[in-house]
Amino acid sequence: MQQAIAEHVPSGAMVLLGSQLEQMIPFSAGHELIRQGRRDLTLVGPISDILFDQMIGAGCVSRVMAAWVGNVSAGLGHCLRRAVEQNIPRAVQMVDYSNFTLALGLHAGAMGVPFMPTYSTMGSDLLKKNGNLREFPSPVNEEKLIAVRALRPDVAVIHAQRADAQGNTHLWGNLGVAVDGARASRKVIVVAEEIVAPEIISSDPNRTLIPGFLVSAVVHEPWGAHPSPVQGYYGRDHAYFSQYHEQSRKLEDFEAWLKRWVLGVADRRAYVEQLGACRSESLGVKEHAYSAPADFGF
Amino acid sequence: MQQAIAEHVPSGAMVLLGSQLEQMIPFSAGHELIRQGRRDLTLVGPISDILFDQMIGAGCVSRVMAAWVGNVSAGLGHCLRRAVEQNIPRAVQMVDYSNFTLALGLHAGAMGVPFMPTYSTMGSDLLKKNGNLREFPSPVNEEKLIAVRALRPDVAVIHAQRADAQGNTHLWGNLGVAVDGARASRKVIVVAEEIVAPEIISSDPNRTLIPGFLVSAVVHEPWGAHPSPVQGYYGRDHAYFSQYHEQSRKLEDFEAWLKRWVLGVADRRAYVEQLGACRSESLGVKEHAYSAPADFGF
Amino acid sequence: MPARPEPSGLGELMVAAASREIRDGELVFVGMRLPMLAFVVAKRTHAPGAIGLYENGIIRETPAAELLYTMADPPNLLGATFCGQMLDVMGLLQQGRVDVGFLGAAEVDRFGNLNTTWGHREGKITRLPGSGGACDIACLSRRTVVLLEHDRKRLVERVAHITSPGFGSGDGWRRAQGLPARSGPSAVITTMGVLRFTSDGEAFLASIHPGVRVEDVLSRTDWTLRVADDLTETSAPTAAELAVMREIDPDRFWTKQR
Amino acid sequence: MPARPEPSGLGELMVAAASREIRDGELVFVGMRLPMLAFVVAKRTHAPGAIGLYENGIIRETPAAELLYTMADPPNLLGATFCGQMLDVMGLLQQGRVDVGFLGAAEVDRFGNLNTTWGHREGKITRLPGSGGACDIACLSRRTVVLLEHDRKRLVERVAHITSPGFGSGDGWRRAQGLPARSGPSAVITTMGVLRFTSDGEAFLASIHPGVRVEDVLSRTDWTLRVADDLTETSAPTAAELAVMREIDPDRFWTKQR
Repeated sequence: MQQAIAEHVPSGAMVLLGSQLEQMIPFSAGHELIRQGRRDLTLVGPISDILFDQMIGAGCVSRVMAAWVGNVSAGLGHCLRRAVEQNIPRAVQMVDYSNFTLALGLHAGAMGVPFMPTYSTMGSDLLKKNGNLREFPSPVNEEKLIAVRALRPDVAVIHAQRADAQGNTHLWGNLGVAVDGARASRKVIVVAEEIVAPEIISSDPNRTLIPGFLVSAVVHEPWGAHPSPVQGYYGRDHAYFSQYHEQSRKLEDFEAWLKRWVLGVADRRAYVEQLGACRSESLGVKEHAYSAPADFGF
Repeated sequence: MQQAIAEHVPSGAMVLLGSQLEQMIPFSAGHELIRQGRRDLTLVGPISDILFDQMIGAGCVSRVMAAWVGNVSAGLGHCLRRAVEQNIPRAVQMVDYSNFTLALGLHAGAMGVPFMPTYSTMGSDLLKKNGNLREFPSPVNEEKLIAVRALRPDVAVIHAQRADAQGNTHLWGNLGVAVDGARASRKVIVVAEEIVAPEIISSDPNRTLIPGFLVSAVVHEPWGAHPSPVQGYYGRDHAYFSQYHEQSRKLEDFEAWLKRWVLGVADRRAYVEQLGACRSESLGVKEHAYSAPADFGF
Repeated sequence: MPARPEPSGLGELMVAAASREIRDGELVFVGMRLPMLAFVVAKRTHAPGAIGLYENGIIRETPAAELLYTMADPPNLLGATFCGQMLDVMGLLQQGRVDVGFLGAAEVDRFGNLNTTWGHREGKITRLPGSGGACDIACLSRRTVVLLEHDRKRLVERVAHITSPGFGSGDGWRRAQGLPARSGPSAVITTMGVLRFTSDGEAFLASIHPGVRVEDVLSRTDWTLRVADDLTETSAPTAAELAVMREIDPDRFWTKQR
Repeated sequence: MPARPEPSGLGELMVAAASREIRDGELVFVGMRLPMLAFVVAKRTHAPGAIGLYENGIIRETPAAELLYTMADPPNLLGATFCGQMLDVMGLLQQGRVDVGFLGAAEVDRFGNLNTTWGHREGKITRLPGSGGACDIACLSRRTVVLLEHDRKRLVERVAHITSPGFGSGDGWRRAQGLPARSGPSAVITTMGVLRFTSDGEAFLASIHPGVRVEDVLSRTDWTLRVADDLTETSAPTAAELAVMREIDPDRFWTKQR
């Protein structure tokens, strides 16, 4: 992970994180960005369940292009509020989207066109304030529509269940904006719970959502998404989200939290050790539920 | 099948067939439309590997909206030529698309917007002659783009490997325009090789490409796609396509072919019996190749 | 399932009221938080045929077996009918197929416009989480149901920022913006009652919760709230509704909050 | 692999020439018919790192193990890297990621424009199958390679109908239409030779097949075809290239046709 982040994500980069919403959030990548002291990042994502809040609190971020930033089960993001309301630790510019319009921006990028049309955001102040949303007359009828400008992040970090060494990636569960996000981005870092043989991937080509030729780096990082869930690998650590909510309310508490869980740990392995065996055991899969096979034979 | 076609596909309807290109072409549905004597159909599909040619030859069709109509492994479609060049058995209007622009028309329909933007067909005579392709200025930059008008077929007939009784459908292999085609259409008829328990479908929700609430009828029709292939069920009957090419060259030969393989058989079961056990055996799966499981447990 | 259910709390009353906004067989765009529980209650009581769409890309015909803290919790994926991309479900929404969508809000105004982006406290601007899918649902679903706490700071004459459009400034406004004909706010379920909307898009008090007085509702609303001539009392959760809530959420994670 | 391969036919020569238009590591949009075989030859000889995209939604890093009559034949799905929707691969094409695309044609003209829609025979209009993905590939891939029979009726001064745009009427035409800067015809492989294009978009004879005379090429071309000063002879298929073709297509289904 250190190497992938060092090579592919410079300060000032536009980075897509959290493409699968509350599932498979690449916390380990975000924490490595904090440890490597990145600055002036533009964070892109539909919703962010505390990772953006942590990176904002750590001072890595100068701009956020998102639909929702906070703590999904607990509420507000305290670091976001401090940054936007009091410029602590630094000012952050908010470019407010809705989930759909953010997804359409990435879809336009993935399809190689300058925009996508929609009816959403009409009459809202998102439309008034976000320069990447613009009203225009439909070229095929009398309606007016909203053009969502294409988004092309510099890097997308996608957490997935499994990938092969070339980066051909199997992803399942709710996909959010991961597929378009990977294609729209100039580089893709895949963080996988498991690295598998190419034969596993090609045994089910319909589950390959990111072809390897789009991928710049593949990182094998078990538990890399904790405290968010990875279907089939571990559940959501609800208590961790509530604890973060309390421990980020005051600035000094957040700084202590950051030292304890990010700056004070060398890498994900150390993080998982600190989490403790019984915590990770309690989050592990209790009952497997395997997909019915599909036959690709002839 | 008789009932589904009788209830949902009247003469004059706009019907999407062959959404997965050379895989899983719903021949049994097309042949039932011929037997029930439909007229003035508008056929929609990216490419058609002899099914459109057969329906045109049978006189069911007044308009074709497609990118390619013929016989993929053998060449031209003789019935298409007779219809367009000599109005035999009747005139057919051709609305020429490219594969991409047809797919974008269905995508616009599926997304609920009046058009989709593209750079394709610029400078081509498809753009000049197809009224559903129109140049317009990009609302977000100085470029010009092509607007592909949304397509909303009355009915999509989709052949699939398996579905449950509610029409929740598992589809794998190359998907072509099946997903957008089903969503863009007002009604969907699913023709499945197997009807399975809902638990099979929900064991792998990522393979559900058509949710049941979009489906008007589910038809259990083994071998319903012959002579086209169904991955995991049977292969492509190359000889059948070559034979059709020869037997449709002359009008009287085509009429004999039509009587033998369509009008002269009551339903798909009778068709398969006529095909013969050794033919179907030779097309059956010789070596199964099952997908690696995905764990949806927690 | 307790024989004599303990008296229901306000949260349970709101969840029950929300679940009744779902009709059997409808396509429901299920929002974050309380609505996730309301959908399960509806599915397991009066609306077994309802289908749930989640903005992260999930479609469910069966309710999740366990409490959901977020819509991407593993129990919401296991046994789902469909898992795919956000655009898959947003496309169905934009096609006009979704009957009802649920939203939370920090502020709602006289015409049902919602603000979840910029708040204010002691004259200072405060930052809220933002739209999420709320703006999309408010624009594109046929009916929209909002849940929030009843308080002068939250039920305001005019929201400072329209995150999710309601009826704007009243009659005809949505069409003038270009929004779909069949769309707009249907109900606002607060901690004191249920507001509905007149044909000209203004909110009025349609029912009050048991034990709440109309004058208290009016005094805790920032504008002169109209009251229905046929004002009713919000009916309390049934034993069946409570049984589902307490089975799924025994610790009252969602229903205790208010 | 035969020790002494029998002399190669014209079809084999064209497939070999087509395969050499693929460079190692490139993204290749593989068209119907002969190009499917050319891709396999390239993969198994000089371009093991090439990746094949198929308009029906398939992406392959490994060549199919058996002869393909169509790109959706079961052997092309088994062991594929990716199977998805047409828009998945067309989106990658429109992004400008595809290095080279292969096309067949009924007619090609002086500026590399293709017609596969409307033909003419004895003065009568004839209907051809149409574009398929050809127009998209011709518009959007960086280089385009065309294969067809060499004949005055097929290599015409000006195609009657532009199904797939080449360089239109010459220099600057593609940009004026709005087509991507880095795109356009790269080679036309016929039964007599290989045509390439000048910077102003006009075709010229770059190489002739063994045993073919230049005057015959010119007499069977409908316009005054320019000839390269450094005209070369198309190099015959290597033993390795022939071995792959004859292993995959022992009955010469594709290579016998011409």
